[in-house]
Order: sequence, then structure tokens, then C-alpha cells
Amino acid sequence: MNSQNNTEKVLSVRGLKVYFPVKKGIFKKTVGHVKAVDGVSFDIYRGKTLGLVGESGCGKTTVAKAIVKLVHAHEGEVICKGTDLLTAKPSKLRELRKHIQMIFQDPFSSLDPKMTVGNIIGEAVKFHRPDEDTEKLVLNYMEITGLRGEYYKRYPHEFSGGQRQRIGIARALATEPSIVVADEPVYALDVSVQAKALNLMKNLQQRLDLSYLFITHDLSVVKHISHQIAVMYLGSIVEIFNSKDLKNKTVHPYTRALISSIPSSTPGQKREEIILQGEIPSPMNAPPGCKFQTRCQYKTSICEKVKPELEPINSSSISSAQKSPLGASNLPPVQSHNSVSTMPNRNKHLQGNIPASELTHLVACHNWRSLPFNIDNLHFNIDKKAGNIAP
Amino acid sequence: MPLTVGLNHKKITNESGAPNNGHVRPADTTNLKNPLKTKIYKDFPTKCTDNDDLLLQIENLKTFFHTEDGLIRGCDGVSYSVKKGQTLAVVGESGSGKSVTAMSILKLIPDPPGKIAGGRILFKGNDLLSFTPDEMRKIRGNEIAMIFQEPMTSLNPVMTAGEQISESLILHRGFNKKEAMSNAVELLSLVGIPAPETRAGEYPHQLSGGMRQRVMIAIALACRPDLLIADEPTSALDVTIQAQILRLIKKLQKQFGMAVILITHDMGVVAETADMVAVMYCGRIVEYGTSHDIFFSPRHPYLKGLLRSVLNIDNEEDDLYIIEGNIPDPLNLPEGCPFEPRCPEKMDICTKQRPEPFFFGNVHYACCWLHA
Amino acid sequence: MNNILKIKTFYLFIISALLLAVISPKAEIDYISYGIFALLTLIILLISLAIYRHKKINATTIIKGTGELVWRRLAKNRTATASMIILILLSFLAILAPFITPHDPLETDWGALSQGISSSHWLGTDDMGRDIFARNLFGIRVAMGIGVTAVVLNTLIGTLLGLLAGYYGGKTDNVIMRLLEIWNAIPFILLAIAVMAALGTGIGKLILIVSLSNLMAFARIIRGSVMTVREFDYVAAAKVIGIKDFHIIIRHIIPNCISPILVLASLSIGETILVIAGLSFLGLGIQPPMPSLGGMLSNGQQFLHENLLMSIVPGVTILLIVLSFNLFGDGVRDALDSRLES
Amino acid sequence: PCAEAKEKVLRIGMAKEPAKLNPVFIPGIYGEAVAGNIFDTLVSYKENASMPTPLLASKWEISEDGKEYTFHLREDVKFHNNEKLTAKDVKFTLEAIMDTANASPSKEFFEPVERIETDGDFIIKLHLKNPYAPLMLALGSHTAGIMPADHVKQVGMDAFDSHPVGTGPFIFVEWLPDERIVLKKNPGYFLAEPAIDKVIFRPIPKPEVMAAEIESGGIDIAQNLLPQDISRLEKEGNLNVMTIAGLGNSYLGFSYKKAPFSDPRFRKAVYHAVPFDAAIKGIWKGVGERSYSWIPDGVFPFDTEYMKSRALPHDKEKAEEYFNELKKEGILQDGFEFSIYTSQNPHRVKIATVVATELRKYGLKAKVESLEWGTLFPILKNDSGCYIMGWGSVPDPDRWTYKIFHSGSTMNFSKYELPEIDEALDLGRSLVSSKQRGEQYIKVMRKALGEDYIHIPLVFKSVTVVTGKNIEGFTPSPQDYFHLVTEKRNVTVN
Amino acid sequence: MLNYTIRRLLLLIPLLFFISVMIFGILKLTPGDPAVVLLGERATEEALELTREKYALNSPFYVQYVKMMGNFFTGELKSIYYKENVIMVVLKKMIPTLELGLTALMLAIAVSIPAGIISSVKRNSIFDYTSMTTALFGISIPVFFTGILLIYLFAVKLKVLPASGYGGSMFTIEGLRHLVMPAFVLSFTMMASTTRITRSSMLDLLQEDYIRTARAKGVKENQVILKHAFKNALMPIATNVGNQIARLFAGAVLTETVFAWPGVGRLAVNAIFRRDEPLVFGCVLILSVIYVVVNLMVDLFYGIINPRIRYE
Ligand SMILES: Nc1ncnc2c1ncn2[C@@H]1O[C@H](COP(=O)(O)OP(=O)(O)OP(=O)(O)O)[C@@H](O)[C@H]1O
Ligand SMILES: Nc1ncnc2c1ncn2[C@@H]1O[C@H](COP(=O)(O)OP(=O)(O)OP(=O)(O)O)[C@@H](O)[C@H]1O
Ligand SMILES: [Mg+2]
Ligand SMILES: [Mg+2]
Repeated sequence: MNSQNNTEKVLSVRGLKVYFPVKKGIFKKTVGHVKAVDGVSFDIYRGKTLGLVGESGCGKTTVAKAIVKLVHAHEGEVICKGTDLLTAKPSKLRELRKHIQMIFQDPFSSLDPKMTVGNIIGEAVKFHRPDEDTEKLVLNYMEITGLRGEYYKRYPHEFSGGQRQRIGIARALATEPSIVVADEPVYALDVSVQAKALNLMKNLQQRLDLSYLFITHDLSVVKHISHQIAVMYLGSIVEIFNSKDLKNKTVHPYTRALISSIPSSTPGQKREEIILQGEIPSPMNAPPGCKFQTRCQYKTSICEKVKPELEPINSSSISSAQKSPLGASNLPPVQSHNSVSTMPNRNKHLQGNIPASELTHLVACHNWRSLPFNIDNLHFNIDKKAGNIAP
Repeated sequence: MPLTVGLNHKKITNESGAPNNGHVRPADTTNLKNPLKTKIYKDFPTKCTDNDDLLLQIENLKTFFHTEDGLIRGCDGVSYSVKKGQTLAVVGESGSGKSVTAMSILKLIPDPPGKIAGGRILFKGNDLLSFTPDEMRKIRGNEIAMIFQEPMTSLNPVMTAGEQISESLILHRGFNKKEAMSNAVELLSLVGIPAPETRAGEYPHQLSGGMRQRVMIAIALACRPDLLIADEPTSALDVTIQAQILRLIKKLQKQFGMAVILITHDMGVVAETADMVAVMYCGRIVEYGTSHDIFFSPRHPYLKGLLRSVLNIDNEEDDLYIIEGNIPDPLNLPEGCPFEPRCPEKMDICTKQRPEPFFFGNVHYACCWLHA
Repeated sequence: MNNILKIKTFYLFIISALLLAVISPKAEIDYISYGIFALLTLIILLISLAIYRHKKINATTIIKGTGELVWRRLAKNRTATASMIILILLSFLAILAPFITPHDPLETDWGALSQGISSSHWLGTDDMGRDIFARNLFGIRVAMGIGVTAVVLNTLIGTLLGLLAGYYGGKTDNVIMRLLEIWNAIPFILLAIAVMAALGTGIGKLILIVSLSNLMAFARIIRGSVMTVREFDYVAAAKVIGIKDFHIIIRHIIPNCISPILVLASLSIGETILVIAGLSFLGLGIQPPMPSLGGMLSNGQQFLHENLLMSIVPGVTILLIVLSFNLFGDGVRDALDSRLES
Repeated sequence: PCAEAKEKVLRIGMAKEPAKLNPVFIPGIYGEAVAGNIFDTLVSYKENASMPTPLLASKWEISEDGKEYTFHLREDVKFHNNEKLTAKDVKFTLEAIMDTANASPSKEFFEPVERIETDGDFIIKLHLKNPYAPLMLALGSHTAGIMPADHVKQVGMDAFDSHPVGTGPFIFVEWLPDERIVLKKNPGYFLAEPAIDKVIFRPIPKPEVMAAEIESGGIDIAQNLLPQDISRLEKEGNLNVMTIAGLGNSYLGFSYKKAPFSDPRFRKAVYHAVPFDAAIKGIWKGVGERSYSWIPDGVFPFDTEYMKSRALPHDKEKAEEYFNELKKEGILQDGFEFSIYTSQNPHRVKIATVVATELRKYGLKAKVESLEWGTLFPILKNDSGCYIMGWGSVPDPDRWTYKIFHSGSTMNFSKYELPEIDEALDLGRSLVSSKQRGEQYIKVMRKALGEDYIHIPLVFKSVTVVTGKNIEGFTPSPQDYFHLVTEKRNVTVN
Repeated sequence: MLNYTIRRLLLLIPLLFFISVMIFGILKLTPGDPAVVLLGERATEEALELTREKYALNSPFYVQYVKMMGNFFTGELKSIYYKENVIMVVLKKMIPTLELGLTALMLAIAVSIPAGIISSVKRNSIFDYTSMTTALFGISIPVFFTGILLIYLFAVKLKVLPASGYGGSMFTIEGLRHLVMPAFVLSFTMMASTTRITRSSMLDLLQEDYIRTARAKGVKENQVILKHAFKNALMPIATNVGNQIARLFAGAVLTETVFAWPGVGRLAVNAIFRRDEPLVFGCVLILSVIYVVVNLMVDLFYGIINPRIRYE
């Protein structure tokens, strides 16, 4: 187990943008872009989990895919081990690939049905560690993920969803990654199986000191596994907070609405109901200004014009934010202490000077201070210990 | 305003004995003094139900699938009942037979390989299993409607939303196309679709998942059924949309006084909506009771485990509770209690004999030898 | 019992290898016998493999590869099994032709023109006194050999094009599919006639032209399934691991697109044999004196009154071969049908 | 409809569609067969294939030296467009044939003609460079059908081809390619009014289909039937089957220049190796007569007996011997592969197949390539080595021999080249006396076929025509023509 | 939809260009001399040379190509054999081809679609087995074999139908009598494949969730099949039928050969054999264009029945 106070960043994402061109007309000209991811920045720390939640179509999967380079990112940086993955040379990239692995949503389509379990897991081993005894390693990973050794020669279709997800996890682990991007890994599973998978992932995190980017749209899942939660809406992160703050200390109206829509777990329990009207707008023609304005009941005129940036919620930032409410730099620059070289700051909004230890709770909303539910929730006495971990 | 449409239907069919479309409801001709009824009550678990409120009663329903690999008992002796205006939630793991039971009610089991092998489905006192296909057709969509799990594939891609809604109105209400279409538009606005006139003319692929599910609900509600079967109506949808849809169903249920069978595997949804709950495991009901019974005094080890393993934001535990093992292969179920291999409290008898229901009060029962 | 079976297939394999060694110098057209032999051996190997697997399954019951699953379905399908047996039988007849009939298919007997069924000529003789049965056997050999070879080639080329188009998409896709569209737009029979006229007739050319005939269908279907498979997460997983495109195609894409390829291939063998027979009927396929079923039929058409056997025998034989291949293809399709899978 | 019912229609099945109907362009017998009913020639061979009889020319004179021919035309002849036939039409027609610009296939038959002059409206004179015996044949063949000069000049040669106008018994109505050619009767025909109202020629390329058509009554006259169909139809007796000796020879030719075919021993070996007698009998059945020379029995010079004696019998040992000798000398390799080229005529394909089959027994890998004429011709011209072809139609020895054996001829596929032969052939053309000419041809045949075995003559195909019982007055012509109205006959349909 | 149509139409231009180049290329690769064919066996070398000159057979390929294309578009490309405008020649032959093809197609559609639907609905019934077996035979039996057997039976033995040939317009008794056998033979194959396609796509569609929805609505079974399932099955069927229509214009060479039917297929085949280069070029080009255009129309028809494309 690593120390609780580890604040080593293993992955820094800055100003990530992924646009998909929309082609129309006789000559299939590009008439616009789906701004699937529109400037997303976050850090992932060693041994910690960042949960990414949001509605369908808000760009969660695209973030994940951009990080592992399954889709081409338009702009931004993804720094791992001091190298920007997005601009890395192919040889370097291949080297880096083994540090970031991915677990997929659908346990049925993520395993090649024509390969045995051994081959599926062994593929990664053979590729990245060709000198070692593949079978031994594979059996080792199978054991870690709770798969019995005799499954080695079986095919995926002989397994249940939960077991398949374990195979997927074993495959991801086989390259000995430090970061695992998990895209809705428990979505397709039954409740009881979900619990198993989550326990396994947590367990593995502790044993192997893994960092997760855990994507889901289920807040109860994310609360359970994450140290820090980022809420995404239409390609942008609207709020990042410590998972312990989920219930009472969130600020953004969208986050609040998400939380309130979770059904309560016992009958007869009253809960605050903020049911969002309408659906998430198409990312192709997102409104200017705040993207959430179309569904926000607290909309003011500024929301229509200015896009809110993430700003910290804590005592120090409050004062600074009050002084210059907007445009303040929010995210700290990537620290150079952990072998991450200082990188050129291509994006203006990335510049800033807030120390990492103060990063606790960020929100992108113009009016968060005046929202009714924040009155009693907002306690600026941030738990120092948690703040240090940054989840 | 849109409500009047629905109310009118009700009047036509219920109050004037012979509805204008000429079809006679089985319920009107055969009254509740069905000779079979007393017998049913004798061994039916829900002993003290108020008879007059009883809308649907399933007794010992068996639906089997004769597949290449062998016999699958999709639902194996299921009994439950639904009262007028009540919500019955059916929960259970994937493959536990929730959908099969529901589809058996409407006799929509694909044959081959499926066959309803036994039992009775009494709807307003009449056994649906004895109905001819034509009689059955008149029940479907009219008195019992169903919403399916997959909003993406459950709508016909080459028909507009309006057409698909008006179809059942034309069928069961004898409307002409124009009337049906204007009713369809009203139904669309009833289920909360903005700009219903334009949406009525659109095809499923032009609608988002949430909207499609609303259209499905509109189709189901078109003839104001007495019973709505909603088979996981929200599991394919987003949390926010989920909440909207559930609220909509609840609202409409209240308005129309429908009974609802809500199939789900989300305990949260059950907690919020259900009056009665049936917990299924491997084609059987393992515990049955009011929502309060199920959540506050669960008896079956499976249910207990299930409730403990449920994720929720109030749960502060670090490690989640896990029911060990997997559900058994439906092709070779254990002889005794199907949960026995995973049961933390199993006994000798569990391997040998299938447990019968044991009652705790009037309705609440569990099928487990622990309570024998 | 299983042991016996295993030994039997093994010896079957050896025997057919020996047979080939004996026959091949005798056979005029060596590569046809090789083609047929390859097919036969493949079938026998498949059978033995299946038996072997089956045995294993009986032992452990759980291990089920998809191949085994497919085989089991195929074996359960009675018509498919029957057609397979017929095909194997026909292949054996074709391969063993010189041993089955004492007559040389080319030998003319001017004393026995256009005879009916007799003890020395089982199906009579044709207008040049040649034994119809012998000619028919050799005709089967040619038809099946060329048909299978052409389809194999067709499949290989079509698969390659479809793979490239489907996997890389974009411009590659556009270029390949447009070219195929052009190729496809020209009516095949005319193309075949023109090309045969251009290059001259001959088996090699026949195979070439026929194997280029169905490219569009193959490429289209394979492109479609590659595009589906390409989107599966396991391909993404392989990419995330860092595996190169070539290996992804070889290890993940091809094995998962094999079902439509197999189905299409087995369904198009029959069609291909028909096309070849049609070309021979038009006088463009196989050149005399080599016996061909289409040529025999076209010749027989002139003798409808005199000797119906001359058209009935090759006609029915074509029908039988094509029918068996089609039935077999249907069986393969049903067995590989993904809807039924798992 | 009532009038139509009485209309007498004769439907004729043809093995092949005519390529052209403009006599100047007509390349083969099918065009001639149709044109023979639309056009008339100066003289006629319709009734007697060896002696010319008057037709458009009522009489003619030939000068002593055989260099000047004078024809007196009938004065009562009108073209179908009502123009009167005059000497200038004849002059125009013959000159059109000789005009290089028209590239007439019949041009060479008029090669010796120096000039043509008219003498008044009804006398025409042909001046030759040298005596030329086959001239009358050339004038009598349907490719020398007389065209209306003014009309042709007006519409052009090509357009005339698709709408021919002649003086013959029938008037061209329409030509639907691959479907039918329709002619109607010319009521003012100068010989007699045709007894038939309408003639329809239908191209039916498949002989078995033709047989079925005549049987089912779809056509009234069928030609080029298969032997088996002929004997069957004959047996059934519902139809008239008429057979006469034909004039077309089929032969197996070898290259004179290309080894191993150029070695006479090879050719003899092939002759010995194949049982030609049996095979020809089996393939042609009743419809052909074994040939030993290029010149058929009925045509001078009569030398069949000698030629027959020079034919080589089927003798496997001799063949073996020759082949072994050749192999020993290295002229022939074991497993030598070659093609026997032939047209798509089913009989020829079969005999080629027999040859190929038999030769395989001696370790020669022969295969048959039966090609369409357009592909075949260039191959044959380039010295193919071994081929089976056929040729001939008009009853004069020159027709067969000159083209086939003269070293300057394009049809000399064997590339046979001997000065003595060329000389004899040239002489045979220019002599007038049949006897003297005959000697030349005997010389050629004996040398080429009796000694060199450059060809193996196979069969003179006889001509068989099957007609419905309701057809009256029709007889087949040796050239596969359909003569419907002549001074001696007027075919009719009952 | 409009954009889609326009784009597809624009794509035709390069497509046709390449097709024409390819046809021309094959044409020029083909040995054999059109002049020889034209002039026949007796032609002199001189005459041949003249003819080659006349039809520009001696100029460089690109000149010949440009000339041919130019002539084709100005309608001056004349068949060597027919001496008529190539387009006219083809159009004339199109009549018998279409009479035969469309009759066969109508027959095939009229039989196969109902048969396919019934088979899929009454799966594993006697009807299903019979029609599927027939269909299997239909795709397995060579057309020329069926043709021969029919001629033997109806023309030779029973003498009720003419053995072959074209009897004039199909709206006359004689024309119709001639049409019966070839149309049946041709339609048999079409029938077979359409029946199979119909059945299998209907079987697929009957499994769809929306069919279950329709049943749950209480829609009558025949409505479920015709309105819900068949409407969707139209798409694969349209592809199949469209393909057949497109091919149909090219004529059914084999059927036309067996029955001596004077259609486009035989025209093209004969043109190839006769080395009638302008006609081959024009004919194949026209047929290819028709093929491409018909396919385009099928795709557009798709657009009409499939709203997904219509609203693209
Ligand atoms: N390849 C692509 N081309 C065009 N648009 C795309 C592509 N991939 C994703 N998008 C669009 O980008 C947006 C974000 O998609 P993404 O899959 O990242 O959402 P998500 O948050 O993962 O949703 P879900 O919860 O449904 O998985 C969507 O509107 C989607 O339509
Ligand atoms: N058409 C069918 N053929 C064969 N078996 C079937 C068929 N439909 C259902 N079954 C079987 O019946 C059993 C019950 O299935 P059912 O669909 O009712 O489960 P469920 O509880 O609805 O699960 P889910 O939560 O996944 O919808 C399963 O074992 C399933 O395999
Ligand atoms: Mg996603
Ligand atoms: Mg279900």
C-alpha cells in the first residue's frame, strides 16, 4: 500500500478537445463539428480513482478513447510519464501504451469470441513482455482476477457477464499498467455481479497501486469506487469534487439534478426531487455560453453569453473569485516534480497558479453562489486531509 | 385536455354494455362467479386478497422452452396477483424469468421453442390460456398493454410514431385514420413529448431513446388498458430520463387507475414505485410481499443478499456485500432449491426438495426451508 | 468405439493419399485431381477433427469451441449431412474414376454408337461411342475441381478486397468499391465471353474469369462484416495494447469474419459450377476432348430423340452436384448463423 | 384476316443469318441463298449446276480467243422499284464488284476482266485480259446479282445492303436481324408469277432446334440438320426429306513449313493413326461421303479412283513406326502438345476430337480449339500447324484448288508452296478446254494429296433439305441455296 | 434525399468513364480482326486493309477510343454488321428481351413473394418444405437443362408449343405461344432466389422486437405479417429483384440461346463473336449504364421505403 498522502500525478489531461466533422450535402462537405469533448482537463493521481459521470452522449467514452488514442484528439495534451501521448512518436507511443490500459463497457463485444481466455490475456503479455513465460503470467493474472486456472483454454461465450468482465480486467492488467481507463465496466452487469466486479477493481487498486479513470453514468457506482468525481455535461466538465462530498456538498445545478434522480434505496423515503426537463442537446449545436442553460432553472442572462470556466470552491478561491469572478485560471500547471517535464502551455486557460494541495472542488457555473440549495451545503471548511489527497 | 380522450374510451367500453365497436369484453359476459375461482383461492398464496379488486391472477404458470440443448424452464410455477390500480414489481437477476412470465400473460412467447406448459392466467376471472387467438388479440393492447425493454428496437422503423400509436386505436376503438391520428397526437403530448404534431410524423430513428420509450408508453396507453406490463422500461435509459419516465408512469397510473406490473432489477425503482413485490430466482418466485415486507423484513437469503449488495449513495461501506457464485445453468437446475449452491445458510434438505412458500402474515411469503 | 473411428479416419486419410499418388500420373489434368484431393482431404480432416473434438467433449462436456459448435449443428442437420455424404461420394467417384469404370472417357468405339444402358456401358454410349458413365465421372472431376478452385480463388481475392475496404475505410474503401462497381456493371457472361475470346479458352483462363465473377458479392459482404467487427471493443482492446494493424487483421478481424466468408463460399460453389457449365454449354468453357458436363449436355441436346441418356445423365449430375453444394451451403449458413450462437 | 388466311407463306429455316444482302458485299452462301431470290444474274446455274442457262441475258457469245463475252439482255425486265433493267445496270454492278473501294469478296473472280462496255441499252460486252474459264460461273453466282444503278447511286452501297432492290421473283420487305428476313412476291416477275405470297427466312443456328421447328411446323423448309434428326424425320415420314450430293469438302490440313507437321512422315502417321473411315461414317452418318480429293465425283476431272488408291488405311503399327522414327530423329518430342484448330461446326469439332483422342495414344497431347471465324482466321493465317476446315461451293475445280493450294492465296492455311503447283493452277484458270484444264487439276491433286499428304480430305457433305408435305416443287441445291422460282419450277405451299 | 440522389447521379460520370475505358480495353485485347469477320472467308488482303482503314482500325488506341466515344454520344456509332446506329440496334433488341424478361419477372414476383411469405409464416409446414425444395431445385438446375427438357416435352413430344424463336409481339397469340417456355424457364431461377430471400428475410424480421410490439398491440396476424414485417422485408427483396431487373436488360444469354430468342443478350454475344467492335462497345456500354442506373433506382427506391435514408 502506498501512502495516503501520495499526490503523484500519473496522468494529466489538459484542454482535451475531440471534434467529429459532420458532413452533409452533395459533396459531403464538412458543415460543422460534433464537439464531443470540448476542452476537458483533469489529473489522475497514483493509486486513486477519478470517476467521470454524465448522461449518455456527453462525451465520456470519447474522453476515454482519446486518452488511449483510439480517436484522434483535436487539441489538448495527455501527459503520461512526461510525454504527451497525443504527439508522441509511434515507437514511444507503443512503449507508453502499456502504462494505460482500458476496460470496456460491453463484456460481450470486448472479448474476441474466437480466442481462448489464455490467448486473450496472453496477447498483451506476448506483445509487451515477449521474453517472459506467457502462460505463467497469464495464469497469474487469472488468479489475481479470480478466474480459475482451468478456464485457460475456454472460449468467452462459455462465461457469464461478470466472468467476462474479469477476463477483460485481466487483459488490461497484463501489461502492468499504472492507469486503467474503465468505460462503464459494470453497466451491463446484474446488481449482484456489479458488486463483485467493483470489489475486484477496488481490491486490485490496492494491491497493484493502480489509478482508475472510471466512467459511468450511475452515481451510486461512482460514489462507491471513486476518490474524486468529475461530472460531465455536453463535452465539458461542470464540476469536480471529492466523492465524500457527493451527497451534500455539490454545487452545480446539473450535479444536483443527477443526484436527486437516483431512486432512494428504501420505500417511503422522501427525497429532494429535481427532475430535469428535456434531454441533453445535440453536441453539434450546443448553445453558446453555459451549455446547461437549456435545462437549467436558475439560468440568468450571463449564462447565455459567457461560457463558465471551472473555478475552485474553497476559502482562498472564494475571495479571489469574488475579486475577479471569471476567467481566473483554475487548474494548476502540471508539476515537474514527478518526472513530468514542464510542457508548453498551449492553452491559455491552463495557466494558473493554484497549488495542488488546494485542489478540492471545482465548479463551472456562474451563479453557484446564489443557488438555493447551496446555502446550507456550502461549508468552506475543507477537510485538510482529504484535500491533500485531492480526492 | 388530453385526458379527456382516455376518459372517453373508458366510458364507451365500461358503461355502455355493448361498446360501439361491437366487440364484447370477456369480462362483461363472464362474471366473477366463475366456478374455478374458489378453487384458485384455496391454494393460492395470497389468501386474503379482496376478491373484487383482483385484476390478474397467475397460478402455477409454467413456460418451457424446448431448445436444441435441452429444456429450459423459463418460468416454473409462478403465481402472483395484481389488484386494480396497484403496482406489482417483479425483481430478479437476469434470466430469472421475469420477462417470460410477463410475455406469457399476453401469450407472446415465441413458439417454437416456447410453450406454456401449465397453470392458469386469470384476467378478470377468465383464463387467458383458454382464449382463442382472436379473443386474445382483443385483449392485447386493449385491456392489457405492454412496454418492452428495448426502446431502440421495439418500434417499427418504417412507420411513423403517430401511425404506430393510432394503429391500436383503429383496431380496438374502431376509429378512422384521422381520428386515430389526432388522438395519437394528444397521447404524445400526454406522455410529455414536446411539439407532438411534428413528432407524430417522425420515424423512430429520428427520436432519441427517451422519446422512443415515451412513444412506447403512448402506444401502451392508447386504449387505456386496465393492466400495464412494463418490462424494464427504463434500464436502457439515462438516469435523468429514467426518473422522468418512472414519474410519468406513476402519474398516468394514478390518472387512469391502471394496475402496473413493473419488471426491473433495480431495487431503487422498486422501492420508489411498488405496492407489492415479487422476487424471482431461476424461474420461480422466492419471496413475495408488500414493498415494506420486502425491504424491511426480507426472509429469503437471496433477497437478503440482494438488498445488501445493492449500491446506493447512502451506503458508506467500503466493501460491498457479495452473493457468492453464479446463477445456475438453466439447463440443469439443481434438484432442490435453486439458490442452494450459493446460499450461505443452506441445510441438508435444500439439496433435496424444492421449498414451498412459507407465510409471514397474509401476503408475505418466502420459499425457503429456513422458515419451515 | 471412438478409437476405432479415429483409426479409421486416419487410414482413410492415408489411403486417399496413396490413391492420389497412384492416380495422378494417370490423370490427364493433374491439378484438378489435386484440387479435389485437397478438398477431400480437408473434409476428412474436418471429420476426424470433429470426432476428436467430440470425443473430448464427451469427456469434459464443457469445452466448446465455436467450430465444434458449428460442426455439431451441421452434423445434426440431416439434409446437410446427406448432401455432404453425396459430395464426398461424388468426389471419391471422381477421384477413383479410372478404377470404377474400365472405359477411357475419350475412347471412341465406332461399333457402338449411341447405345442404351448395357452391362458393359452402364449408362450407354454417346454419339461417338464413348462411354457416358466414364465421361460423366470425369466430368464431375472437372466440374468440382474447377468449381472449388475458382471459388477458393474468388473467396481469397474477394476477402482481401473486402478486408482492405472495410478495415481502412475512407479513401481505400471508396477506390476499391468503385472499381468493383465498374467491374460488376459489365454483364458477367459478356465479360467472360470477351475475355475468353481475348485470352483463348483453357482451364486456367476459365478458372481465372470465373473466380473474378463474384468479387462484388464477396467484397461487399466481407466489407460489411469487417466494418462491424472493426467496431467491436476487442479490436479496440488490441489497439490499446499496441498491436499493429496487420496483426489485428490476422488475429482478430479475419477469424471473426470467417462465418460469412464460409457461408458465401459454400453457397457460391453451386452457382460457380452452374456458370462453368453454362459457359461450356455455350462452347466457351472446357475444350474437347476433355469431358465436361456442360459440353456433354449441349451435345446431348442434339440427340434428344435418339438417346435421351446423353442429356439426362449430365443434366442430372449437374443438378445433383449443385443441389448438394447448395444444401451443404444452406447447412453451413444455418450452422454459422450468429442468431443461434451461444 | 380472311385474306391473310389465304396468303401463302413459306417459312425457311437457315442455319445462319446472312451477313449482307447487297450482292457486292455478300461473303457467303447464306447471303447468296436469300439474294438469289431477290436478284437475278445474267446467266443461271439454278437448275443445272454445271451448265449456264439464260436468265437476264437471253443469249450470249464468246469470242474465239475466249477474251470477249457479249450478252444480250432481256428487254422486259423491271426492277422492284419499276425501273427498267438496262445494260448500264449490269455494267454498274460488275464494276462495283471490281471497284477496290467496295472491297467486294467476289472481286477476285472478276480479276481477269479488263473492261466492260455497253452497246445500246441491252447489249453488254466483257473484255478479258486473258482467257478465263470460270467467268460464267462468276457471272452466274448470286454475288453477281444485278442491281439498279440509279437507285444504288442514290441511296449508297451500304444503305442498299439493308434495303436491296433487284429484279428477282421476290421483293425485299424487311430484315429484322437475328429474327427474320421477309420477302413478298414480285407479281410482275418475268419468268412467272411466284406461287407464294411471302417468304420468311428465319435464322436458327442450332440444328436440333431447327429439327424441332420443322417437326412442330414452325418452318416449312429446314436445312443443315443433324444426321440423327434427318434419319429420324425420314423414318417418321411426316415430312419430305431430300438429299443430294454436296460440293463442300472438309479436310484436315497440316503446315508445310512448321515442324513436325512439315515432315511428310508425320502427316502419314496421322493418316494411319486415325480410323477416318469409321469415324466419318459415325459422325456424318448419312449426310456425307468420304472424300479422297478436293474435286467431287460429279465435277471434272474424274480422278477419284486413283486418289482413293492413294488414301492411307488405318494402321496402328505403321503410325507407331513413323512416330517412333520421328521421335528418334528428334523432330517430334514425346508428349508434344499442340492444338487442332477448327471452326464451330459440330461435325468438324467431333472429327477434330477423334483425331486428338487417337493421337494421345501415341504420346501426342492434342487438344481441340474450336473458335469463331473472327478469331480463327488470323490464327490459321499465321500458320497454325494443324487444323480442320472446309471450303467449296461452285462446281468448277478452280474454286477449290486455287484458293487452297496457290502460294499467293490467303486461304492457303498450310502455306503449301510449290512452283509446279502454282503454275498448274494458273494454267488451269486460263485454259478453255475442260480436258486440258482437267489435266492440270489432276496434277495438283495427285501431287498435293497423293504424295505430299498436305491435307487429309475427309468428307463431301451432302445437302439434305427437309420440307413439309405441303411444299411442292422444291428441290435442294448442292450449294444450300433455296431456288423458289425458275423457268422450270415455281415452288408453292398448299 | 435530393442531395443523395444528386450525389449518386454525379458519381455516375466517372463510373461510366471507367466502364467505357475498360470495355474498350478488353475489346482491344481481343484478338481477331473485325475486317475478316466483316468480309468473310473470301476476302482479299487488299479488301481487308481497306476495311480496316474505313473503320479506323489501324489508328492508335486512344484515337480509336476518343472517336468511338465521340461517335457514341453523337449517335453516329454504327454497327459494322447491322450498319445501323448502335443505340438503335440495341433498342430494337430490347423489345424481345424486355418482353421475355419482364414477363418472367412478373411471374417470378407474383409467385415467389407470396410463397416466401407463406413459407416463413408457416415454417416447417408441408407448404414450406415443398416451396423450399422447389426453390432449391430452381437455383440448382441449369436453365439450359430445364429448357431442353421443356422443348423435348412440349415441342417435340406433345407438340403444343413452338420449340423456339420469337413469334412477334407478346400481345399476339403467336407471340405469347413462343413466350411461354422461355419466360417460364427464366422465371424459374428468379422465382427460386426471390422466394428464398423473401423467406429468410421474413424469418429474420419476424424475430424483431417491433413485431412483438405489434402483436402486443393486438394487431391481426396477417396485418403483422404484411404491414409490419413485409414492409421491412421489402428492402432485401428490392435489392434482389433490382439486381435481377438490372441483369435482365443484359438479357439472359443462356435462355436466349436455348430458345433462339432474338434479344440483347444474344445480340451482344454475337457481336463479340462477329468482332463487331462498335456494337460490342456500344452494347456493353449501354447495358452497363442500364445496370448502374437500375441499381441507382433500386437504391432510391430504398430511400422511399426506408425513412432512414429518406431523411438523411
Ligand atoms: N465516431 C464518431 N463520429 C461522430 N460523432 C461521434 C463519434 N463518436 C461519438 N460521437 C458523438 O460524440 C458524442 C459523445 O459520444 P460518447 O460516446 O463519448 O458519449 P458517452 O458519454 O460515452 O455516452 P454513453 O453514455 O451513451 O456511452 C455523442 O453525441 C456522439 O454522437
Ligand atoms: N426464446 C427463448 N428460447 C429459449 N430460451 C429462452 C427464450 N426466451 C427466454 N428463454 C430463457 O428463459 C429464461 C428466462 O428468461 P427471461 O427473459 O424471462 O429473463 P429476465 O428475467 O427477463 O432477464 P433480463 O433481466 O435479462 O431481461 C432464461 O433462462 C432464458 O434463457
Ligand atoms: Mg459511452
Ligand atoms: Mg427480460
